[in-house]
Amino acid sequence: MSILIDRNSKVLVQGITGRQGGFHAKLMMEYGTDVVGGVTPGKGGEWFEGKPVFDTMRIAVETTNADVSLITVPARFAADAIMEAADAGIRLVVCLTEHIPVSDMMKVVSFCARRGTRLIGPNCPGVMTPGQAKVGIIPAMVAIPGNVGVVSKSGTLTYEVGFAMKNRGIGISTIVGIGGDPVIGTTFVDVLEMFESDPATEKVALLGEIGGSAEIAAANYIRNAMTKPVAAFVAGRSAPPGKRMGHAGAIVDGGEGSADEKIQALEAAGARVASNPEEIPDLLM
Amino acid sequence: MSILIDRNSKVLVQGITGRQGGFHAKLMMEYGTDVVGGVTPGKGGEWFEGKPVFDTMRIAVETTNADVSLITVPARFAADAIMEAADAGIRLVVCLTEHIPVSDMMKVVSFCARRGTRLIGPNCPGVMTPGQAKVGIIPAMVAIPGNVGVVSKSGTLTYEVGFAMKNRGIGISTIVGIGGDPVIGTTFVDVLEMFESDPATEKVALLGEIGGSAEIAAANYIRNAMTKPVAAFVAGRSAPPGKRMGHAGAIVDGGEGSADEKIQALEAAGARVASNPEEIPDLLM
Amino acid sequence: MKLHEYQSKFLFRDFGIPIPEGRVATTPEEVYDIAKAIDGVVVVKAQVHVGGRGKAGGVKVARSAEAAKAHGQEILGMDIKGLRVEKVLVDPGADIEQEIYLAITNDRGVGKPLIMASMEGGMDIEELNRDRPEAIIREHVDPILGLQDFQLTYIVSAMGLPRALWRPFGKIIRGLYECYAKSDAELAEINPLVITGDGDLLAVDGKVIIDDNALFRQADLAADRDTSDEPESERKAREAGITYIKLDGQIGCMVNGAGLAMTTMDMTKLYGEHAGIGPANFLDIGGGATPEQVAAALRIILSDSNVRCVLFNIFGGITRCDEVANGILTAFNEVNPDVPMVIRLQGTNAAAGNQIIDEAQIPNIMSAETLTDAAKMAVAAVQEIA
Amino acid sequence: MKLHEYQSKFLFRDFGIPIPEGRVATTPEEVYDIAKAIDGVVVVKAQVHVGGRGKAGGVKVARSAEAAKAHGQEILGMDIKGLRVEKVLVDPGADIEQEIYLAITNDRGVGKPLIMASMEGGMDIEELNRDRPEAIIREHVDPILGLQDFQLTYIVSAMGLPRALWRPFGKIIRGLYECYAKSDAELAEINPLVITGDGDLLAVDGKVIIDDNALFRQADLAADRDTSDEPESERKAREAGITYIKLDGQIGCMVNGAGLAMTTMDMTKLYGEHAGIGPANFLDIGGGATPEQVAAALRIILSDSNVRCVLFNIFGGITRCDEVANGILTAFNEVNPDVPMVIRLQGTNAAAGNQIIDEAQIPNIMSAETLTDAAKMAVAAVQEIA
Repeated sequence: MSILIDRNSKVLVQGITGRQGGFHAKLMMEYGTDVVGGVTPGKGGEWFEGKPVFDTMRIAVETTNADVSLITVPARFAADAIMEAADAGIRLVVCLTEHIPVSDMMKVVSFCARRGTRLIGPNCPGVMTPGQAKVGIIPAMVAIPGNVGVVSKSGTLTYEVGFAMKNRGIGISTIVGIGGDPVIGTTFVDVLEMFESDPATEKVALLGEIGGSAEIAAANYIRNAMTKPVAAFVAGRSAPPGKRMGHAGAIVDGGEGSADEKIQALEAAGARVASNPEEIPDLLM
Repeated sequence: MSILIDRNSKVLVQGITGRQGGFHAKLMMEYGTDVVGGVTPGKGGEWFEGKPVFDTMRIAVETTNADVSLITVPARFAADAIMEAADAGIRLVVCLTEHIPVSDMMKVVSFCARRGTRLIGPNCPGVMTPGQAKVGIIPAMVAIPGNVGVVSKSGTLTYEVGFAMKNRGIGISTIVGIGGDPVIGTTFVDVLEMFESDPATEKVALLGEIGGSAEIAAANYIRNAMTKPVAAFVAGRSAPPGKRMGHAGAIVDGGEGSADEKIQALEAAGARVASNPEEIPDLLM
Repeated sequence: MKLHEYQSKFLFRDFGIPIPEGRVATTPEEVYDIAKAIDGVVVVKAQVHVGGRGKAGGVKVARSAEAAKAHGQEILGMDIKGLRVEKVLVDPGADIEQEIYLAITNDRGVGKPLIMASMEGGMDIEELNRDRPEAIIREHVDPILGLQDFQLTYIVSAMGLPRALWRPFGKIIRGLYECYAKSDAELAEINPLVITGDGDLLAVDGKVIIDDNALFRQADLAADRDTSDEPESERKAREAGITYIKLDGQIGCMVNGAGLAMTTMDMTKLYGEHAGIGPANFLDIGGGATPEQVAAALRIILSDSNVRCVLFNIFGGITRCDEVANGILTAFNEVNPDVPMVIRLQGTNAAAGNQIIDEAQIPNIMSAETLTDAAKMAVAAVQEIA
Repeated sequence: MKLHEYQSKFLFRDFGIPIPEGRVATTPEEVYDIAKAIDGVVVVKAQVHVGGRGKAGGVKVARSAEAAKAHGQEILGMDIKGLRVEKVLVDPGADIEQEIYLAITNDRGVGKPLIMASMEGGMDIEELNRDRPEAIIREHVDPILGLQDFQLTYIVSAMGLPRALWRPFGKIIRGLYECYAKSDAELAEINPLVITGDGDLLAVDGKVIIDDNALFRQADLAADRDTSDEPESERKAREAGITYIKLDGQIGCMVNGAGLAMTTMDMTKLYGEHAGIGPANFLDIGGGATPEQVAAALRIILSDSNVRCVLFNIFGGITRCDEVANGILTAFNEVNPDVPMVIRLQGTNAAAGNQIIDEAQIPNIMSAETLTDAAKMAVAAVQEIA
């Protein structure tokens, strides 16, 4: 078992004929993910690595019965692509695209919620259930199957931690990269809830960063409702206030969203917080 | 028992300080309806017949715990008033206002559905559960309590039929005037479903008219799911095509929505259709 | 409120939809001038609010300005289904490769805007819908969210439009949706939307109907209203705030409430049809029925020379029938009608109301208790006169 | 992207919000001319992207054009928190009866626009939020539906605004929401929104921040971007597509990925703070890490004269570390850095990558296995130099 995706997930790639879309679609297929096709408006009827390309998600879903979609289209088309997936009845949409305007995302998140579609991202590395399937760009080599759920706002930091765990023989149930944008489809709390009720997950690693208050909400959830142990790291203790640290959401604003306040909240909630991400495997032993 | 409203319904009147709103609020109170207050922006803090007037529905609902609202404001403010009621958590909104643009109503109906608010109307006479409560302008004298549910697109025609029933000793469980506009919150089928599962209703009278296909949908529901007998009348057999007969929705358009096609569908579904509304009491005996 | 073809197309142009560069003429000389300026094949099209103007001879092609003028002479002033042609649109002829249908309308059933598109344009859409409904692509729009780009892709892909036209056609759909939404239209239709020999798109004919209830916020459109095809009596009624529709029968109807008014019409037909007798009009007098309103309505009804009898059917609810009866008598004194009247009052204080009518003992006025009786009495009154 | 006060207010004006009729000056003479034209009390306000300009002497009131010119002389060219004042806004003085706060911002937590309004304007909103949060009325807007009229009524009623001002203030809220939505703003703030002695409303100070990710569709606003307060190095990095933020420390950081870049900074501080050592910058080199990008990033890092050591932390995922190592060496040959380098490669083919670095035997280049080791080595290298 796992959360969000497994070997039975049928995945469509929106933008599959694009450079990035095609590259990662191939890696996903190599990993064993059941990529059933792709969508590029105007290229319906073509083929990609033996899989059909469709003009629209509606026809793609009707034809393939896909339940998961990966968005790899450029920022100015991404909001429309996500809504198209939700409108077509997709259960889980993973959006890699970065630089989507926040006003677009506010509409999209509201739309997905109304349609009952789970959106991961945008600006995220995706989801991987090691040994079963991956949807996104997480490298295959960063994780082995196991019982730790990983949820993170960032990409390479997650790979670091996953890889460090792997080197210590610690496996992962599912990795969820929720993305570092200010408005995202799925929050820490959403994923913690899934891990809490996932029989395959026994412990959780949470990788946060400065900006917003999602880690504070996570701390409240951990304190009030979580029975599984949580190890955490919060990036950005050395970041100056008022500056956006790469991720659109990583900014300490008006004294809110600092790493220290998040670390304190997580510790007070009973999470074990590492000051160095290389300590995470120790905290999970 | 009854559907939609009963003596325990707590009712707010939006536009209570207006001429029409105040007039009917008083009649509703005389009938025994629990009118708990009203709303008129800018008149919060005033009183109407011993009931408080509020600036906003949010404060009015918080203060009075009202669950029903009656909209009596002019057409250009009505869409906003309905959404305000839905946003404030009102369960049942009854909208008397006529001449609301259809584009407003499409948004409003979609909004109410999302909020789980039941909207009756617009351009309708309202709802009455004889002997218990009335919300709207249906005259008290047109009905006595009983076991026939009445649902209708029109006002005075309903009064006629209710009054004719009363004169024959036939009582009514609830009268629902759904209104004759093209886009309305509650359709014949919605009300038939409520009557079908209402223990207080044993028979149903349906008063339709030309335009749209709501009576056809009702016929389908009657055929497929209704166990209680239905007597019906459809107004407009003598109406010419392409002309709007008073109600915004009462128009035979492109050969669709004629009285004859509706009558045939209802008869085929097992409803007893009167050619003269004065026969309705006979069909209910 | 219906817009003429030329009004519809000029409105489309405001929303970026390509239309032929035609102009409107009210005289044959203007037709000549416009055709001369176009300098090529032109189409002269009658601007009237009825269908089938082509079959009625209201649309003609001309290969010279002189021929266009002659067509103008013929069409201007022509009577098409009872309407006089006051204006013609003179458009350059289009090089038609294919005709597409595109329309946006309110779908009453689901309460959402509905886009309909078909590669089989040009013909009557109702006919197409009956014969080959699968040839029409249908797409609903979320009324709050509005039209999304992915819906455009779905439409062009599903209808089988050549890919080279996806972008320009998508822009036309978006333009038409903006037009529909911003103009509070009930219908915005392009039929045909033409693919020309050069592969361009052109809205060759158009039809827009505006929601009357939204005219308060559509001042520009309301100002362009053409009421020339509205019967004089309906215009007067509209201005007096009374809903009146002229019909062909002999029994004038004055009723409070639209549903009851239709029902009253139906009853006169139910009992009079065998003798060729039926309703002369629809009339909803509305709520109050004051003497002034009754008098105004009565004058409108009597302005129809076919009327042989007037049937009043008033349900007194909040209003009391005795008050209504007094109002009616006051109005009678003012208007002095010379046809028989049947008055039926029901509801609150009906007995008192009927008594007032009876006691007034005005010749030619009868009171009835039931609607059935009233309709039968009105039919009989018409028969007596005949 | 932050707008200056004057840009914000001129934008507000486009959306119907009343602002003082001031103008911008870049010389004391212009200040004089504007003040002369206003002919009354004026306020001369420094236009810089920092808070607290008033306390720093960047805002002055003048009762004559001559006094205004003198203030202009003083403020133009002034240094406020490291930023040089290039422009001043000269506004007529307002007759202030009461100060209101009004702002619209993205509420990240719920993913919706949030309107905040308070009768206690003028002061710092964060302070008010801390001390008297109940004095701020908060209203979320449905991002799809947009702002509704009933929400305006709720806001004015809840904040206790005098009823005579409900309509004009409601129009200002609507204008500000349109401004926020149409401009893709993250923040649109009026503070204070003044009630004048005459009972008029006036946006006396304003602040707008535009979402950088939306600048592609905000061409007009993007064209007005004032980059004068952006450090040269950050501007160059932005133009090269690299995210770089200059900090105060000594260890230059070159990392792939924003989260890992922050973490790398944190590690240098974790192990260096006791000796006053920390990160010199945030730098996310992005996905590929081609030799060209590495060289460009290296030049930007080394343009900071505080840098005593550069720490590379690259996680090779899809990209292989041996390729990255070769890229780094190529870049080194080009840039020829003269400070010590610590290179830590992890992930795919890390061993091979580290071997390439080691075998190159470039003086001053060390390879590290873990991030912890790398951070400690970089701190040690800075200490050695010092």
